[in-house]
Amino acid sequence: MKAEKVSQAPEGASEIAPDKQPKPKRAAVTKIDIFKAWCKACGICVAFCPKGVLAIDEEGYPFVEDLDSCTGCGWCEIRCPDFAITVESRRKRRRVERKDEKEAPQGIPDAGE
Amino acid sequence: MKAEKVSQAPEGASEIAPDKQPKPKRAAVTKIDIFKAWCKACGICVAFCPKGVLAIDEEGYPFVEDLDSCTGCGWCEIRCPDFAITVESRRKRRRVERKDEKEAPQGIPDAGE
Amino acid sequence: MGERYEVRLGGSGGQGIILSGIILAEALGLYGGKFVVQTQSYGPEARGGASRADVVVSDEEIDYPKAIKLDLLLAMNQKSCDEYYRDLKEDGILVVDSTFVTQVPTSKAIQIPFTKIAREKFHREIVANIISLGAITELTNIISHKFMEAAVLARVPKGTEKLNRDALKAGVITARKVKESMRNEDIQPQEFQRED
Amino acid sequence: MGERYEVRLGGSGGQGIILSGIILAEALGLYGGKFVVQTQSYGPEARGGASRADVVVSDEEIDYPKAIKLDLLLAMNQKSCDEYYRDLKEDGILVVDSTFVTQVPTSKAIQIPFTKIAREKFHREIVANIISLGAITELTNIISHKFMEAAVLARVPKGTEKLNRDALKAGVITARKVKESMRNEDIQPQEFQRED
Amino acid sequence: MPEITKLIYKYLRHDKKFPHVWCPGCGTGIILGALIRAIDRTGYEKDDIVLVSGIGCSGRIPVYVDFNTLHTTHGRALTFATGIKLANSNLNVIVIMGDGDAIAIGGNHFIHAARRNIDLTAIIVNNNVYGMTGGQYSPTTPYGMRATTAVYSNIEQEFKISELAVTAGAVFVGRGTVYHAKLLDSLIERAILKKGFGVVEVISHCHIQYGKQNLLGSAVDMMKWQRDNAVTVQEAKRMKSEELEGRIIIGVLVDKDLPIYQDEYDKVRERAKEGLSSLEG
Amino acid sequence: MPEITKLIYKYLRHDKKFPHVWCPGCGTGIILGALIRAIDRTGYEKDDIVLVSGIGCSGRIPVYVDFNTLHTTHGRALTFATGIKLANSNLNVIVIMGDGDAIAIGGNHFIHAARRNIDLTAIIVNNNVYGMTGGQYSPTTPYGMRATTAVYSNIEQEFKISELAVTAGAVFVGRGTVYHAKLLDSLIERAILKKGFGVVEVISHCHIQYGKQNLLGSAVDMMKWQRDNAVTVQEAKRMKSEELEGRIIIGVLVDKDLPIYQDEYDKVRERAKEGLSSLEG
Amino acid sequence: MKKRRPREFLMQGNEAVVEGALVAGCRFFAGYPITPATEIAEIMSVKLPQVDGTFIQMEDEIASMGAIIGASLAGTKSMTATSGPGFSLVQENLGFACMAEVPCVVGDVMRLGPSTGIPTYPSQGDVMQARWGTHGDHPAIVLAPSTVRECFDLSVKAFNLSEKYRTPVILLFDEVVGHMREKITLPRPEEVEVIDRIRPTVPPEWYIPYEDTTQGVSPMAIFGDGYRFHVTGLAHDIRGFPTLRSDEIGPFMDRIHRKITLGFPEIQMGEFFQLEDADIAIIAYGSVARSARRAVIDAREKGVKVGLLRLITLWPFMRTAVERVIQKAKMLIVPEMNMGQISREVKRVNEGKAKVNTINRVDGLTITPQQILKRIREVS
Amino acid sequence: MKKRRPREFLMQGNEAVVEGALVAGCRFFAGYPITPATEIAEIMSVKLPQVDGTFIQMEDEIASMGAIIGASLAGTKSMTATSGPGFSLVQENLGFACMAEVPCVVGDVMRLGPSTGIPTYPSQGDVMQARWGTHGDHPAIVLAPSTVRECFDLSVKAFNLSEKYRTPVILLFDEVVGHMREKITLPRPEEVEVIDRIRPTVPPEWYIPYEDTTQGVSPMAIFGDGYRFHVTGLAHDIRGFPTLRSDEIGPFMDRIHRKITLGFPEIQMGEFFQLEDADIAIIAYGSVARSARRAVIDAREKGVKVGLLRLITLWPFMRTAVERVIQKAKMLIVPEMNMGQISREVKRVNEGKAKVNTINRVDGLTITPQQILKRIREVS
Ligand SMILES: Cc1ncc(C[n+]2csc(CCOP(=O)(O)OP(=O)(O)O)c2C)c(N)n1
Ligand SMILES: Cc1ncc(C[n+]2csc(CCOP(=O)(O)OP(=O)(O)O)c2C)c(N)n1
Ligand code: SF4
Ligand code: SF4
Ligand code: SF4
Ligand code: SF4
Ligand code: SF4
Ligand code: SF4
Ligand SMILES: [Mg+2]
Ligand SMILES: [Mg+2]
Repeated sequence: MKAEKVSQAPEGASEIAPDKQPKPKRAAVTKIDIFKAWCKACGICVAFCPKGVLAIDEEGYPFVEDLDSCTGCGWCEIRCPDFAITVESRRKRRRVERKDEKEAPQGIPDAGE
Repeated sequence: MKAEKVSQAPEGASEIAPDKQPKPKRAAVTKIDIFKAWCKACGICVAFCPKGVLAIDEEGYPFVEDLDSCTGCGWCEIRCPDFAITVESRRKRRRVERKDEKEAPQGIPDAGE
Repeated sequence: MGERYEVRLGGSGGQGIILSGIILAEALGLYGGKFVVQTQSYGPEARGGASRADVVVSDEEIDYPKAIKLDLLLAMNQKSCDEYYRDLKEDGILVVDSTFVTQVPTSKAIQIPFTKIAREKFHREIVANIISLGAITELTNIISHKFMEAAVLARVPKGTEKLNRDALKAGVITARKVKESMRNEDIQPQEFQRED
Repeated sequence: MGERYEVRLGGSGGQGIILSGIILAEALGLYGGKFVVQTQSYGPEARGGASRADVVVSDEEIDYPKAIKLDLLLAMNQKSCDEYYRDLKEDGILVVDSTFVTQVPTSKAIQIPFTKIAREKFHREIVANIISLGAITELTNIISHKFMEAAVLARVPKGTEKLNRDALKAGVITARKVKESMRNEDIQPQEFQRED
Repeated sequence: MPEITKLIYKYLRHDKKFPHVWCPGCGTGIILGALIRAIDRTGYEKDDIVLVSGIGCSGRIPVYVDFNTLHTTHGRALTFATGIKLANSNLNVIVIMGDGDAIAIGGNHFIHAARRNIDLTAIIVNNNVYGMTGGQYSPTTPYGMRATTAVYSNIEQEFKISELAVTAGAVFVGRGTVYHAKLLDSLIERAILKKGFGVVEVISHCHIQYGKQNLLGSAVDMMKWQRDNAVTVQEAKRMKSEELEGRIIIGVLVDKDLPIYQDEYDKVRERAKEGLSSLEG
Repeated sequence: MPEITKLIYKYLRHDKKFPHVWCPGCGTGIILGALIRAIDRTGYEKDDIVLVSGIGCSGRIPVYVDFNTLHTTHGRALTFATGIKLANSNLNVIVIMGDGDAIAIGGNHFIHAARRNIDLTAIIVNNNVYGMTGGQYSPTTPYGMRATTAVYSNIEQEFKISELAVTAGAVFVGRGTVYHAKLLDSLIERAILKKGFGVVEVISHCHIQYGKQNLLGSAVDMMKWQRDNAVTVQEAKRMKSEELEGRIIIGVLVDKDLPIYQDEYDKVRERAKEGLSSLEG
Repeated sequence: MKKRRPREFLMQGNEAVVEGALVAGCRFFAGYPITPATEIAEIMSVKLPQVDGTFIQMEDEIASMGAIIGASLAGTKSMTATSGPGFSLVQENLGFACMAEVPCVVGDVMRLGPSTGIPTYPSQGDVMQARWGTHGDHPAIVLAPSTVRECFDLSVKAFNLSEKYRTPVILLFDEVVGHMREKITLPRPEEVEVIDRIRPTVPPEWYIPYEDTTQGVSPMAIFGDGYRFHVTGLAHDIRGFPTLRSDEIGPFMDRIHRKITLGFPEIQMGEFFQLEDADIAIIAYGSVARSARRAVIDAREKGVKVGLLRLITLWPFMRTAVERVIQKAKMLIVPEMNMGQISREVKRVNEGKAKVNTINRVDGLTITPQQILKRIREVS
Repeated sequence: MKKRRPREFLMQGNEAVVEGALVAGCRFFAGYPITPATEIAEIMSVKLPQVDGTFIQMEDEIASMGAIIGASLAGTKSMTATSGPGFSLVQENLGFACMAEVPCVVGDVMRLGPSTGIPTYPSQGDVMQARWGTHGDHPAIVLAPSTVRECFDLSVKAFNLSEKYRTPVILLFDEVVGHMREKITLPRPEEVEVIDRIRPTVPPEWYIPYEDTTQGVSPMAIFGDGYRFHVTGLAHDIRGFPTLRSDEIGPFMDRIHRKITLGFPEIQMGEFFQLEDADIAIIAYGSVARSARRAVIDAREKGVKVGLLRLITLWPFMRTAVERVIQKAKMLIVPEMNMGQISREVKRVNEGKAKVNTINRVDGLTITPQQILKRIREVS
């Protein structure tokens, strides 16, 4: 493969390293909804939340255990195969940040834990 | 393509250069047969004989014009698409040479003119 | 059982429904000496497990292979209970896994929490189906306990024989208790001769 | 020509047989106003040229499209002469390219060295087929010279009109000479009405 | 309303078809998410998007999205897509295929679509197995793994889908994983925006059919494997080939410019109208 | 008796089938010659050789040689050959295909046979055109050339057959031309002797269908072109990529060792007999 | 000098098919060369770009069939053409077109089979395949021209029926018809009736792509029109989405057959030649019908009352036409360049009423008028 | 405790097909997964290497069909198995096997079509395709088991007929039969008759691979045997070389059909159930025949004289069996999970003698005994 010649780096590739964001100071900056009718209790959201916000109930479904820790990073949301969990950030600033991402979307983003 | 890594030279590749063999000193060292029933008068044997041994008759068929110049190289024979021309070398030595080729066949042989 | 006896096992993929069907069919056919046909139904393509297995058993050669009117329905989840109950004969037996089936369509339903038992007693949800087979053995007269045990042991992975034997037994015992508590004279299938 | 008139052109690939067939058919059909069908036969697959073109012409709609009994056979090589001669009507006309056809099956054969003429007179072997069309025009009554010329000119590449017109003419003239020398009263097709 | 909820409302046939057909934890759903996010970013109208799929678990994606959707025959999605694109080049045609679909039965269409540089986006859900039919090995099942038709372990060498795409001539080739879901968004977005044949190979997991047979654990476990074994194109460049053994190289492998088929065909039309036919010359 | 006469007597169905069907000067006949010389050198028995072909001008080769010969369907020769080889691995199976046969309709079988490393020899007669059907463009027709289905000139990029074979996993890949007929002998010989999937791409000429449309002259002219444009692998290494534009690189592109499918399958049989089925585990 | 008339041409059958297709509005052709159908692709490759259409040579026939379905879904009338080996390969996707109700036209120029057979020799060996070649139950419309002019007409008709009934239509003719050149007069494009699929006019929210209608044919939106709907080869409900419900599948299957049945009067075309008083009726199609016509004329000259039912539509099989014929004729002759394919259908609908003779030829030669005449003599 | 009997198994139809194939000597399987036939490939992949056979999963069904033809030419009995979509794809190479006379077995486990249809639902929609799916005229042998034991038996039979007649044989059964498990007793391998192709014994110079013989079947050399011959899909002469001569092609075509015709007594298998006195005869096959049998029993209990002709061989169609049935029965019922395929054949050979009723179902559900009973009541 002549990969070297034609390939191009995904920018921000170094972000693959663990999340270095500081724990938010204020509580409950986000609102998390779990839509149980669609959730299939796969556990992905729980396993990959970088902040341990979510936990599994006895039937295997996720629930929000520690909302305060939630950074609104949205990883649970975009890794959910069933569109069953949504995260709404209540801080305007974060929204903007995510907007920014939209402008320069090529990076491999924060890979969680 | 990782051609560099895996490829291998066909030995004797340099032989692609024109024939440097001296014109044979003795006459008629070879016998050339043209089997007209199969020949389709394509002219390939004539065009690529390095010694100009062959010529084209008025119907387009080849004939031996200058047998003496023939080195018995066999190019006419192996480039004939119709198995219509055969060359027999009368010199034992040449036969042996061609035998040798058989032992080490990887070379790109003498490419004629 | 000159006539057909029709059993349906329903549940969701991963509950081992098909395996149950096969074991039941083998118990009846290979050990019980009956004619037996087992069929199953699939989802869109053969992805994941099936949701339903039918076993038709008879003393005579079986022509139509699918269940038409069920003598016994085992529903391992609510969906299959809802969906297949209408296929049950009037005097047919309904057995449900009460771990998941919370709304039963008839008071005559025999409710046993197979999965809960499996979880709590054996710490392996996977044996719920074997427990249910034990219950079926006890609740019907179609198959002897011995044959069922032989059929189970012939199909389960090596090394799990004890676990499965115990699970089967747990099913038998629980069913017996439920039966007694229900004074269930009405769930005996009429035309069936017990095999021995 | 209420009835069919059947022509076959035979030769080897590269001799422009199909083109001749098409031109002849167009001369007869588009200019001569006849009904006309042209068919051809191929070798193993459509590789190289075909060896044979049939043209059937009639005043009525043509049903069976292939030639059955030839009124005219033009053989541009020995093989087609040998092969198709048996399909010629007893009073049919045989025209051969004597450059290649050295053994004719009948003394009535009209022998013209089309290819040689092409080579020597026009230095272009490729026009042998046009020369042969000229000969056909002259030797039969099926088509007028004008129509043939129009048909030829409509099909040949731009810039080669003069060459082809001359070639056609050469064919006509040569054929006329041969005809005369043979006193060929017997090669006139009977039922054909000359178009005008 | 969270962004994703808006997207659900906008793009999913959410009121009829959900929950979807895939197994709990299946990567296909995550890819569907990445796809709608990517499309949203491109700003294309829903009416102008055609989503074409073959047959397989991944082939069910079109059912769920509110575009012009087409679920074709097994292996042939790219041929249908070629017809669509050439018939109406205003449509943005995205093709979703499984590894079996794209590279087993459909391998030939794949390399030819790439060679011709038809302006399509091909997303290949590589879960290393035939999921839909129950876990048979596919051309991307690694040597030594098990499948229902390889119970004694697979003896075939695997195709590297992206590398094949590169050789065949694709102008954009990216590889991602479902774990790296945001990268996926951007790879898909770039492939869609790319003029020419763009390929995104997505390493996904089928824990149900493939994972189970190979004792690879749950969906979560298999996603962890993706996380732990992925290296970026840049990192890969600094690594030795031994180190790369068994790793997944993610990122953009190729991004180059070549004339697309449609533009070339426009020239054909011009020449045709000029009467520059060799037939006449 | 000249050597070639002996070979004619030994290998050709000379008393019935000649002169053969190909056009005067067609490269296919030269390849047939190279093939019998190569086979003769390998020393294999005629009874142990199976010559399989697809459909095309090149596909007619088997008729002329006194081996076990099989003329299959268009594009499928390698699949038949795979069955033959796996059913009886003592047979030496050689497959002849045209460029259309091998790389258009048969492209998928080609890359998969290479990937699996089935112990076959594939000889591809690349004349850049569909000869048999009368001169339509093929996947190896260069951009800009004419064909009966590309009278306004071809707009598709060409496949490089040998490079595709390399990516697909072939263990031996060589390219020759009919002009360099002796090189051809040795490439074919080495491919036959090679354990695994060996490919020889032969640049041939179809002056009748392809040459004529592109004003490339006679068979002789086209062979001169081969002579003048071929560079060896070694020379190519020393040349810049611009210089290589439009040249034919001849010689051995790949020669590596990998376990063949049949040997791997022997292991499967062993494991099967040991009862190492995962079904039971 | 007499001038050639403006719309008079000497034209090959294959060429006339292209002319018909173009007049009918075909603007996309995907194909793969194969004798004896290649000319269709070649001429398309020349002409389509002149009219802003698209020609593409695909990697095989499977791909060609896929591409034309795609093009049709995107709103462009499309066709492919092939011969036996390729016709076998298109079958899977042909079934898709039936199932998803996508209009398109497939030409099959029949050569001698089975398998590679003889590429340059004619046959009528694919008649049953044209009806039954793909798996599962499906309707089929198959038209069989026997003259060059009819190649043009039926090519137009194929597109029209295809559009009207939302179904693939097959143009089935033998090598003789495909390669033969005849003088024909083409109509002016304005004179040709061209039918386009009915497109929905309701707002997108209301659109039901597989709705049942009186005629059984639903309006068809095209991709990009603003109606975003789902198309699948799976059994589907009226909205186009996969279903497992027998109460949805049954009516669907019924509808796709019913729409064709309702169209019989228009779809089924035949020519009744001298049948009014015929004791012997020949039933023939394609090039063989031409020989049959000649045989009828010759036999009538000798006083034998023979007629010809020429089938122009092969499928749906023209039961009523045959029934009409056997009201008078008690002796049928079915000559075919195959081992007996349409003759099976004739026997089926004949129900023992007339005696059915067959003439079958599978040696690469055409059936001649003489051969049919001989049989007429034998049975009369 | 009662022990299970040694050769008694609870087995799926698909599994029994594999067991039969292995006993018949099948040692090569090439396939591609497809519901509901996948189990055949899966079980083959487990069992073949245990007996030194070879399993290979090819890149598609076309390749699978090619590979099994190749393996057979190399002397190994071989098979593939698929369902509708794949069955459409094997057609071209299936025709090659007919033309080149290569023994091999193809299983088609029928699911609901057309197109992708419903992969897990049964149908009998490929009956006509099995006969006519490939282009050109060709003979076909198609066997249709309706029990698991019959899956075993007919799998053996398929190989035997294939070897004996040098022709591909198709095992055609519906999803119900393929997936259903029944208790069956398998015969010991020694008890099973296995037929191998006749190999030439003459010296290689004398060998004529496509020679005509009394039975129309030529001895078949295998590659590597020392008989170096040519095999092609082109029309060929008796030596196997391509020919354009009609006097060679005609006799060849004739022979490959004749060899099957001569084999009718052995190839055509059916079961006559309670037909002696039947006024009403049901003609059925596959899983539907099981419903029909039940309906016959139930109807007889109610005094209606019904019988069942169960077709085991679908093709060549059992004309004589039907003729025998209609000597007594003047009312026929042909229930099929399709729109009417075998019923067309019944009508053809019936020649108007009996009244032919059809029951057709294409909604994914099986035809039940009740449905047939209802029809019996209606017509009796
Ligand atoms: C012609 C044909 N052959 C086989 C099948 C059966 N089939 C359906 S999906 C599939 C493979 C699915 O594998 P993949 O493409 O990797 O998709 P996945 O399910 O893994 O997403 C197969 C073989 C079919 N539908 N059509
Ligand atoms: C399924 C199928 N499609 C098409 C054909 C027609 N066909 C015969 S040979 C050929 C192509 C030949 O080209 P190539 O393989 O390059 O061989 P060449 O004649 O150039 O040697 C084609 C398309 C066929 N025989 N079968
Ligand atoms: S938004 Fe991020 S931090 Fe919050 S729950 Fe989801 S994954 Fe955890
Ligand atoms: S990832 Fe989604 S489906 Fe899985 S447990 Fe979380 S919310 Fe439920
Ligand atoms: S042997 Fe060599 S020198 Fe002699 S005629 Fe042939 S090519 Fe010329
Ligand atoms: S190369 Fe062969 S065929 Fe051509 S002219 Fe010479 S002898 Fe004749
Ligand atoms: S079978 Fe595998 S790929 Fe298919 S839905 Fe389930 S987990 Fe996903
Ligand atoms: S058509 Fe071309 S490839 Fe075929 S024989 Fe003639 S020159 Fe050779
Ligand atoms: Mg997959
Ligand atoms: Mg070629």
